[in-house]
Amino acid sequence: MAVKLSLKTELDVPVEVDGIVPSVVGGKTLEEIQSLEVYHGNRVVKLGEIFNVSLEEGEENLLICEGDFSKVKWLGKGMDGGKILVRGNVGPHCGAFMKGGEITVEGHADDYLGAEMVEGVITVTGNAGSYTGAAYHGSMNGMKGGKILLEGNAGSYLGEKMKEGYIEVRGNAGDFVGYKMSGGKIVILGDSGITGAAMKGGEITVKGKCELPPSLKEEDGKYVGDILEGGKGVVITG
Amino acid sequence: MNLIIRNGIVYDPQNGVAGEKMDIFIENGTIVENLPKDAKVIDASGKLVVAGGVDMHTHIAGGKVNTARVMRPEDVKSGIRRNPGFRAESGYTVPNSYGIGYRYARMGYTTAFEPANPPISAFHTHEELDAIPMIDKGTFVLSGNNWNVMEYTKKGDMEKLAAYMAWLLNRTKSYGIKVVNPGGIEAWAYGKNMRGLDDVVPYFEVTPADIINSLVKVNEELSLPHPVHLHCNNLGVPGNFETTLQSMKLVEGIENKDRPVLHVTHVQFNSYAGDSWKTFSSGAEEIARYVNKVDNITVDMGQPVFGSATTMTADAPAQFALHKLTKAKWSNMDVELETGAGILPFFYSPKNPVTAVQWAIGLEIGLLVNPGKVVLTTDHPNGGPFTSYPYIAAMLMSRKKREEELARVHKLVEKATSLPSIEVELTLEDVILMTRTLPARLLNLEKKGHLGVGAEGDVAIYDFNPLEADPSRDYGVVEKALSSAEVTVKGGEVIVKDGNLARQVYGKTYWVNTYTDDHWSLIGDDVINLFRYYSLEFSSYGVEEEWLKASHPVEVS
Amino acid sequence: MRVLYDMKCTFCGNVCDDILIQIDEDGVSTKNTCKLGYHKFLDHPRIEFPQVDGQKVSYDEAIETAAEILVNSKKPLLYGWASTVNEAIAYGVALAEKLGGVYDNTSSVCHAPSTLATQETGIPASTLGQVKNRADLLIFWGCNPMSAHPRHPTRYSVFPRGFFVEGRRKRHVVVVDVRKTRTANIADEFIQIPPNSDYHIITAMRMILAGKEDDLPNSVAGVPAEKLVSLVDKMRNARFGALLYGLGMTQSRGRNKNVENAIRLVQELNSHTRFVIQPMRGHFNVVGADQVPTWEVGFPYAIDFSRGYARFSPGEFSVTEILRRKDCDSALVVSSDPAAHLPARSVKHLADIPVIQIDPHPNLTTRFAKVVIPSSLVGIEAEGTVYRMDGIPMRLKKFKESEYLSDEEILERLYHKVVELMGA
Amino acid sequence: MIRHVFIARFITGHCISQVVVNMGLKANVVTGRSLGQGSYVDDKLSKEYFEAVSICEVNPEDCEYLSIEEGDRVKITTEFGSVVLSVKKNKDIPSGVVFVPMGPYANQIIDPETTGTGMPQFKGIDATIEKTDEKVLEVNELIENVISR
Repeated sequence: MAVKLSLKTELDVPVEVDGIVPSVVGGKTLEEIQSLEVYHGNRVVKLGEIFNVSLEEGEENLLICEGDFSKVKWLGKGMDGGKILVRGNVGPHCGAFMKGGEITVEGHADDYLGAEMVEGVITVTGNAGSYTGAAYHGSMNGMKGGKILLEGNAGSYLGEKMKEGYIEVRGNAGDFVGYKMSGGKIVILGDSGITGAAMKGGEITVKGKCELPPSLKEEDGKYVGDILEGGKGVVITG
Repeated sequence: MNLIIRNGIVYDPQNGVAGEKMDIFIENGTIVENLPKDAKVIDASGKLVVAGGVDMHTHIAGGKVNTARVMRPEDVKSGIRRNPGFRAESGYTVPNSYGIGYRYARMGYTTAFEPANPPISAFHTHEELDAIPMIDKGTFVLSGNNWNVMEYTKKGDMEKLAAYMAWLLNRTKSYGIKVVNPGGIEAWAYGKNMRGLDDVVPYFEVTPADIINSLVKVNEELSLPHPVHLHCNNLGVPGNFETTLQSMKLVEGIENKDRPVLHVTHVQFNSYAGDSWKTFSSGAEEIARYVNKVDNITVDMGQPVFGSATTMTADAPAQFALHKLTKAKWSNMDVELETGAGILPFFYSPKNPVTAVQWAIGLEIGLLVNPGKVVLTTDHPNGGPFTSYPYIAAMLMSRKKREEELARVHKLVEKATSLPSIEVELTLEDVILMTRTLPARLLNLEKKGHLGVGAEGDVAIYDFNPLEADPSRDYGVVEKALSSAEVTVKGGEVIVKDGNLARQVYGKTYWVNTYTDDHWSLIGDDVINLFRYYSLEFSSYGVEEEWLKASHPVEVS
Repeated sequence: MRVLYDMKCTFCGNVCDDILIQIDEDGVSTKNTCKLGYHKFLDHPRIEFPQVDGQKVSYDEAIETAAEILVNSKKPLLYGWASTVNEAIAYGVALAEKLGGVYDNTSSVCHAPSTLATQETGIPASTLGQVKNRADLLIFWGCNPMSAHPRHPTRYSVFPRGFFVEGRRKRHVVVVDVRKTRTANIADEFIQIPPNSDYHIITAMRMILAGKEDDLPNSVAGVPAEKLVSLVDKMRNARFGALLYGLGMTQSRGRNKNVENAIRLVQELNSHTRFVIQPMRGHFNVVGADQVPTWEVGFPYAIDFSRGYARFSPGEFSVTEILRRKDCDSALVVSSDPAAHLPARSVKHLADIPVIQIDPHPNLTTRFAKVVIPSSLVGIEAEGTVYRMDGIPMRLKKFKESEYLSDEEILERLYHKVVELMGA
Repeated sequence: MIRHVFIARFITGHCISQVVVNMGLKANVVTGRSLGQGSYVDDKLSKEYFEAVSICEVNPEDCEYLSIEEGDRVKITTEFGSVVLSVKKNKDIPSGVVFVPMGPYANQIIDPETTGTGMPQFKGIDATIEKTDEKVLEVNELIENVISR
């Protein structure tokens, strides 16, 4: 049985749903799921107070989020398997620290999509905000594995401090793509802003136009650097 | 509230009590001889009862601590605890002010001194000290690179220097004189450092030896309660144990019947032999031998513990050198006419040869120096957080525990230090001495660090029976018990109960008041003159007593 | 007539402490102030009495209404703080923690990118006196102290006689900016750069310092490389240099990365000579508004307490973002005017939620605030502690009696009211 | 050559050359403090504050190009909004750049999205500037407009 959530009413302040992941809701009764706790601003509320919860025919460990979830934060945080399908937009930190499974967003995602994720696949049909696959402030590493696929555009700081894994953006990306990245791959089919700054390793491919800092050095038609970091990162353009 | 702590197993080295079953009476915040009226009884049967811990060197307040918090969100994000009914706490090496107070209280400590107060921003130090609940506090004023100090030293005018220090202690509401890398921080303004005690400070033409000598002299002249608190030159440099020994020898022949005349702090960082990181080894035995031989010097360990640390010190040039070495993020603060600071994160790894040897050197100091002369510290958070004290205590008391640890550290420790062959195991009494009695005696806080009649009602009760548990063998039990006091009593109030916060109190701030108008008539003109070069007006400088939450001046005649 | 010496000015981050104030029957007059400080001490329109929905009420009634609004909110925003004293800020932080709300201060639209940069790489700074006594090279980058901190050049940087630097002639002053500012007019050298080019130009300078100038193109973002080579040479050869930077770096493209790059440049310069970097911070206590929450709860700004402890996330909890996202359901605004200083779309949400304002002066936020609580003027009618731009604590004195409560008193009462309503 | 692309982007895209867009000029807006803004910030409903912040400083050449004189009105439009301001000529502003004092007028054209940093981009904003007959709103009118949006 799949679990389906939809918002009872439009949200005023955001709801934080870390902990509501497929492996937790899977196999539980409707009542059990409804009584799981989430944060609504400074109040701890039951999941069932905010969302209509229903069980539907479908895959085991599938969580369906129906409607505009753009005020729902931390969806799929640290999830370790199963599937989340969002039929609408989703709020910040979706899939952050994810360890496995799949998230599909049929809409737009916000900041910190898949931040510091370790494994798993995130697919977004629309755009994502800033810090996609990036590190949180103070962390040594961003994304450490897995895949993020964006059909639309990415904001700034895409893959900041990325260590391993793969990010593909079909649209454009903002500034500081792969900032301080040390490994992994980023592919951008559209244009990007400042790209490869402070890069230590890994590879970025930009099919459209991109802007490089002067500290990337041209070698055999590629750009290598950041030479100020003694970096061995590669940016491939065109 | 009056209290009776019934049937505890009491250790009180100062009063010669070692493992006696006794009752402790507290009336109006003070330990008394006779059963008080209307007393609440705490049953401490079969449990260790000792005086509240005293930390005489811990970086818990002021600009550099806050800078460390700002630059280390990754640290602040750890150690979160909600504490319903109290304030939240956070951080591992740099907790918030509440976290500092709560953690000391939970560990059975009731007093802590911040050892680095830059005069010009002294009120920031006090604002943070005032924000720390639960414990009594104090701070030492940074003096070893102060222009007035160097100027008077150069002129050999000890009378004026004494007057100036009396004024400075008063203006900054400080408790003692701290000297950090004398002359070296002034040299840092030129990108230089002091490498030997006879190096000459640019412009001021004095040497580190001159500065130490003159400040020790005026410390005695003013009969200050605490010895000069010295962070030696060349901190963190291989071969620096010789500089440390030379610094100690400067006070040969200077005696004070009540206390030592020099306290060399976090001596682990200054006990290195070898001439480079390749030949890095321990100089702890030499240091220990000297300290044990003389009776006018004490030290504290500055013990590193494996894991994350935040290094913060007024020794700005040493911190820049560390930044160059580790490439870690680095903050610096040059403080006009007075001092400086450097802050960077650090990680002590058991697998790293250098940090493993540092760890071993700290323990050598703790084990080889006579327990009456060495205080247990981590130089929090330079060697690691103060919450590691129980771990360190366990290592000092148990060779078996040390052997377990030695099995996981880099093998250079075997070659470069004597730790593996040290058989000494300190007793519980030694550890109580190193964490209560001695630091309280070094601070000359007569009512602290013991449980005799007249002492403050600062008591810690730990849930283990020292007559049954042998720390050498049962180190796990002892470490666990010391980490979380069952009951902590502060000034007669139960602030921790069953290991949990019970009541939020605010302690006093000790400072030394020895300043008189006569002092001002000696130095007033000089001080005012120099204010042309400060960026603030003379009238903006310093801390008024009424600005402190609970001022506790200590008068010195 | 009363003459008061060494009074402190509460306009900008300079916190000049040599102000002379003369009080006679004609009122208050000042000496030693700049134009900004002069205006600060003039009489301005005041919020005359506490109001709820535009109706005059007592302080107690206003505070009670405010407390009820806050306690009934799921995510109250507590914003402002840069123009009040530490003692009031501490109550603000405690209040935010108690309420499970959000604390943010005006640095989030000022020098907060400097904080983000510091989190990444630290910051080698100094007090202003170190600059005054030693700096023979001053670089003002994206800042215009002649208009924003008018006495900075005379008291701390360009003109004063320092112990080791004899005055203006012994200092080389460079201004880097997109426009020729009033500060550029007093400089020895003005380097004009295009808007949004800071990141690349600083990168190029770091390359030059690292001996990699051969890898540079002839010009970087329109600035000839040789000009940058000459600037870096001056920096490397200075005896003691200071890079003083402003919102030109933090508010343009690159924001925190510009600052991080500049800090790295200065860190690297310290292998060659002594160099420090210092943000030119705006409000007289914006530093306190960062420092107080840092020791109280661990972070300087953009802090959410909904989980009962502090969480930091500027993309969610900074004033601009939380309002843009419509994530907060009430706001307490202290000594600030977000309606004037935030992007219009963020202001719109602020106008849509109940707002409590504590301020001496009516401003644009007053136009839609539900509860308006007048406060006394800090440094004139109220005392307290503030931190200068370099973190030096300064104690403000008062020299006038006021019928109004101070920010500290109002917030203390509000805190206790909230505790009373919520229970301990 | 990608490097040329990047340099060219700064030169053509951002400021140096003048690009005509719908009878206006493509320009780059920089907001910031001014002495006037700072002096009257505690008195926001005053005429002086209005006069200090409802202006923009434009290079004389650009004024000539737009056929505007000191005191004329221009409309500045960005992706995020538009605002009408009085013109002050200033030769110290480079051609292609327009300076607007920080405050409610400048904030009509600022993006509230902060790329996750919390800091709006107050400086270096792509905009078009054109001559207009529309009036400059009073501070009150401006804020009412925002509130009632």
